[in-house]
Amino acid sequence: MLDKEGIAKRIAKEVKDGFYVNLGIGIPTLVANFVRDDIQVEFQSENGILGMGPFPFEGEEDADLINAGKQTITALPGASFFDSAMSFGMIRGKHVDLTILGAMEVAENGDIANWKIPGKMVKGMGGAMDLVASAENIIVAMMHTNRAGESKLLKRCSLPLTGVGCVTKIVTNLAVLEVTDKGFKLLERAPGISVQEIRDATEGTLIVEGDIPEMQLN
Amino acid sequence: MLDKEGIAKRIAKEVKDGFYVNLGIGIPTLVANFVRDDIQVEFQSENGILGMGPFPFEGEEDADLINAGKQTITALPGASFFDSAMSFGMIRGKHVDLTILGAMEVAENGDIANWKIPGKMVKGMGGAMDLVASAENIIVAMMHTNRAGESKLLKRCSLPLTGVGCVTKIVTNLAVLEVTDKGFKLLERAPGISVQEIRDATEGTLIVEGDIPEMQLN
Amino acid sequence: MIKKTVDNVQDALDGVHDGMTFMLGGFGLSGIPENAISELVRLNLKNLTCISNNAGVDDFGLGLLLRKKQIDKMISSYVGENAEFERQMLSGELDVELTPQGTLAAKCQAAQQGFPAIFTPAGYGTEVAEGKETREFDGKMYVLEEAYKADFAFVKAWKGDEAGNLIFKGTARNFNPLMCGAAKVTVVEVEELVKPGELDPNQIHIPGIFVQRIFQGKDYEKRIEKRTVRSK
Amino acid sequence: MIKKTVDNVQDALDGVHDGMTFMLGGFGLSGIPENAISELVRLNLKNLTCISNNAGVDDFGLGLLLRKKQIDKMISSYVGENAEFERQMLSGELDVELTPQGTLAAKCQAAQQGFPAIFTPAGYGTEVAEGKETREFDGKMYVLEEAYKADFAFVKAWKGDEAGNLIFKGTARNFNPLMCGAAKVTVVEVEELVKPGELDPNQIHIPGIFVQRIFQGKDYEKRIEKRTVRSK
Repeated sequence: MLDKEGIAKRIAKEVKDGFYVNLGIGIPTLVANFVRDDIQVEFQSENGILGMGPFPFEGEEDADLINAGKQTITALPGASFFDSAMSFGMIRGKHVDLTILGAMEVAENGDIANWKIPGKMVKGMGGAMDLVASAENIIVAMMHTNRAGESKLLKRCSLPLTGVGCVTKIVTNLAVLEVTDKGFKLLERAPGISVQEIRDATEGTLIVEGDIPEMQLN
Repeated sequence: MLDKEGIAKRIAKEVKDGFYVNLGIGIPTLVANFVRDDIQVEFQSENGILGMGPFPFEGEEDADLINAGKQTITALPGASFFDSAMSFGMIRGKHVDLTILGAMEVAENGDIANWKIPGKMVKGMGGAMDLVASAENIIVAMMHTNRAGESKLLKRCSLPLTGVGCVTKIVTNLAVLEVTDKGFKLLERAPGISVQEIRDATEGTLIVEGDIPEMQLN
Repeated sequence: MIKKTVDNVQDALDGVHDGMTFMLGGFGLSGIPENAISELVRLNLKNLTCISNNAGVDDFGLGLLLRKKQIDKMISSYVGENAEFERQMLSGELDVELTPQGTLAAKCQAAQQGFPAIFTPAGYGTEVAEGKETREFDGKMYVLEEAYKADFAFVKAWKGDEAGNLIFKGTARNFNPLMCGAAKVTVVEVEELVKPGELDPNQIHIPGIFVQRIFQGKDYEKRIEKRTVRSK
Repeated sequence: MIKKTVDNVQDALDGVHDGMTFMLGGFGLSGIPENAISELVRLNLKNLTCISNNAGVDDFGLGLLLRKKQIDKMISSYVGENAEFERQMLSGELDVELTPQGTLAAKCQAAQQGFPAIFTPAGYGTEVAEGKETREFDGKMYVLEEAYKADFAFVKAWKGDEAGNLIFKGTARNFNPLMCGAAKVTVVEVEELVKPGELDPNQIHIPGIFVQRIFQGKDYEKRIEKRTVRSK
C-alpha cells in the first residue's frame, strides 16, 4: 500500500516532457517533488503564475507571491504572472496539458465530486470546476477508501458533482486505474496489494484483464 | 458655410473636461487641434493607444507607433498601449465618452452608413461598427451634401448600414443638428447660412423650433 | 491626461451606501484593498453584497466586515479559510453564491469590456448550472453566465499614476485588473502613486480609462495567509 | 522551463500546407510577421484562408501573397489600402469576409481562451449580422459570433525568451497577443530573443504556454504606411 508520497511519486511518472501541469491542493502538490530532472515541465497555479518554483527560503517570503493554496512560493527563470482571466483562459483553452487534483468521490463514468458535503462542509469549488470542465487529461490523486473504510470509486457519485465524465485516470494508495466506457480499468497494483484487495475496495465496476503488474515507482 | 477645419472647430466645443475621445479618420482627426488647452482630455485610437499625442517631429517616426489611420503619432505622458481586445473592451464597455466619426449618410432615426458602396467601394468597416454600436455619445462630422449636391441627411439610409439608431448629433458645413424621435432638430446655423438653405439641403425631416442661432466658433 | 487622484480613502469612497454591491480584488489575502476595507468597516455600511473570490480570514480582509455582519450576500469561489463565514452561512444569516473561479473572473471581465454574458464549460452538469441556460458548441456543453453588475469596485494595485494607469505585482494581480471598469465607480489604492510619464506606457496592466479614483494607500499589513518555506 | 526555440523560419513553419487557415498579427503594416510572410510566399502555398485585420499593401505584407494569388479567402475588418485586393474582390477571385475590428479581436481571443462564442453589439442591424443569431440583454441587442478556428497563428513580438514569453512594443501589439494560442500551432518571430529570466515575469504580455515555436526574426523592414510629421 502506498502512502501519500508514494501516490505522488507514481503520478509524477505521468508528467511528460514539455507538459504544463496544474497541481491541486494536497497530494497533488507533492507531485512536483518527484518529477524527473531531465524533462522540461512548467507548473501553473491558477491564481496567476506559470513557472512556479519551490517554497522560498525563510525570510524571503513575499505576500505578493503565493500559489492557489495560498502558500508562499517562488518563481523560476522564464516564469510569468498574469490575471485570473488569462489564467483560466489557459485552462479553458486547453493549453494546460495535465491537471492533477484530489477527490472525495469518483464515479465509473468519470464524474468527480470534491467541493461540498451538503449540510456539513461548504468551502467552495475554487478553480476545480473550471479545471475539470476543460482539461483533457485529468488524474485524480486520492486514497482508495474514506476514513470510514468506504470506497471512493463508485458506480455513481453521491455528493454534489464538480464535473461530469472528465476524470481519465486515478492513482490511489492501492492502484492505478483508467476510466473507460465500461468502468474502472485496473492498470497497476500498489506494491504488495492483490487484485482481490482492490476489488474489495472498489464499489464501481472494476475491469481486470490479464495479469495486472505491480507499480514501478522509480 | 464652414470648411473642414470649421466643422472640426465647432465639434471641439463638444469635447468636455475629463472626456476620453475616439476620433475617426478625416475631419474628426482635425478636432484634436481645436480642443481647449484648459481641459483634461485623452484621445484613444482603437488600434491600441490611450493618450495619443501629435505627429512626431521629422526623423522621430516609429513604425511601432501609429494611430487607427496608420499615421505615425506620439504618446503623451500618462499614455498606455494595449491589445485590440482591450481596446474594444474600452469601447464596448462604454468607457469612451465621445466618438466622432465621418459618414456617407445619416438617417433621421440615427442610422449611419459609412463603410460600403455596393459594387463600387468596399474598404471595410474597421472599428466603426464597434464604435457606433457601443458609444452613447456619437457625433458625425461631414459635409451636408455629397459631391453631386444630394443631401446626406436622409429619411432612411440607402447604403448598407454601419449602425442603427446610434447617432446623437451631426455637425456639417451648414448646421449643427440633434437626432430626435421626430427627426433632425436644427440647433445652430453655420455663419451666413439661412434656415431655408439648411432646409433645402436636408432630405430627412427637419425640425425648426424658434430662432436658430448662428454657431459660435470661438 | 485626465487626473483621477483623490486625497484619501474617505474621498475615494464618497457615494458608498447601505445595500450596495461591491467588487473587491484579491486572492486569499494577496492583493486585497486593505484601505478600502478598513474604511468600509469604519463606515459600518450594512446589507452589502460583495463579489470577491475569497472572504478573508476571521480577523482580516473581508472577515472584518463579516464579523460586523455588514454583508448580506457573498459571491465567491472559495470561502474555506473563515470559521465565522461558515457559521453565518450554515445558520442562514449569510446568503452565499458559490461560483467557479474562472467563471467569476470571466463575469468581472465581461462587465469591464461590455460583454453581456459568456459561455463557459465550468459547472456544466453540476448544481452551479441549475436553472441556467446551457448550450452545445462543437459537441461540448457550456453554461451561459451573465456579466456582473456592481456599484463600486475596490482594487489594490502596486504602482499607479495620476492618470489612473496601473501596474500590479506578482500574484497580487489576480482579480484586481478584471474589476477595473466593471462597476459604476472603480476606486484604486496603490502602494506607490507616481506622476504621469513615470510608468512605461508599454507596461501598463490597466489603462486609466477603467479607473475613476486613485489614491495613495497607507499602513499596508500585507498579511501572509500560509507561510511556507524550505530550509537552506 | 519548456523551450520553444527553433533555429529559423523554415523550421518554424514546418507543417504548413495548401488550404490551411492562418491567423496573422498586425494592424496595417505595424507588427506584421514579416519573416513568416516571406516564407509563405517562398513556399508558394495555395488556397489559403487568412484571418488578419488588414491585407497589407500591394507590395508588402499580405499583399505579397495576394499578388501571387495564394489566398482564396480573407477575413479582415479593413482592406482599403490595397488596389490588387480590391480588384480580386470585385472580380470574385477572392472571397472576403468583412468583420468589425472589435469582433475580429474578440473572436481570436475567444479561440485563445476557450470561449466558444461571444455576444457583441457590433454589427447588429447591419448586413454583418445577417443569418446570425441575435439576442437581447438588458434592452440592448447583441450578435452571437463564434470563435475562430485556425491551423497556424503567425505572430510578431518585440522581445521573447526561449520559454515563449512575449513582450510587444507600442501599437505593434494590436492583434498579435490575441492570436497566440488561438490556432493549433502558434509561431512567433521576435526582434530580440533572450534567455529565460531576462524578461521581468511581471511584464510579460503573453506567457509561453500560448506559444509552440519561437525564433529570432531577421531583416525587418518595418515599413511605415503613412508617414506623418509635424515641423519643429
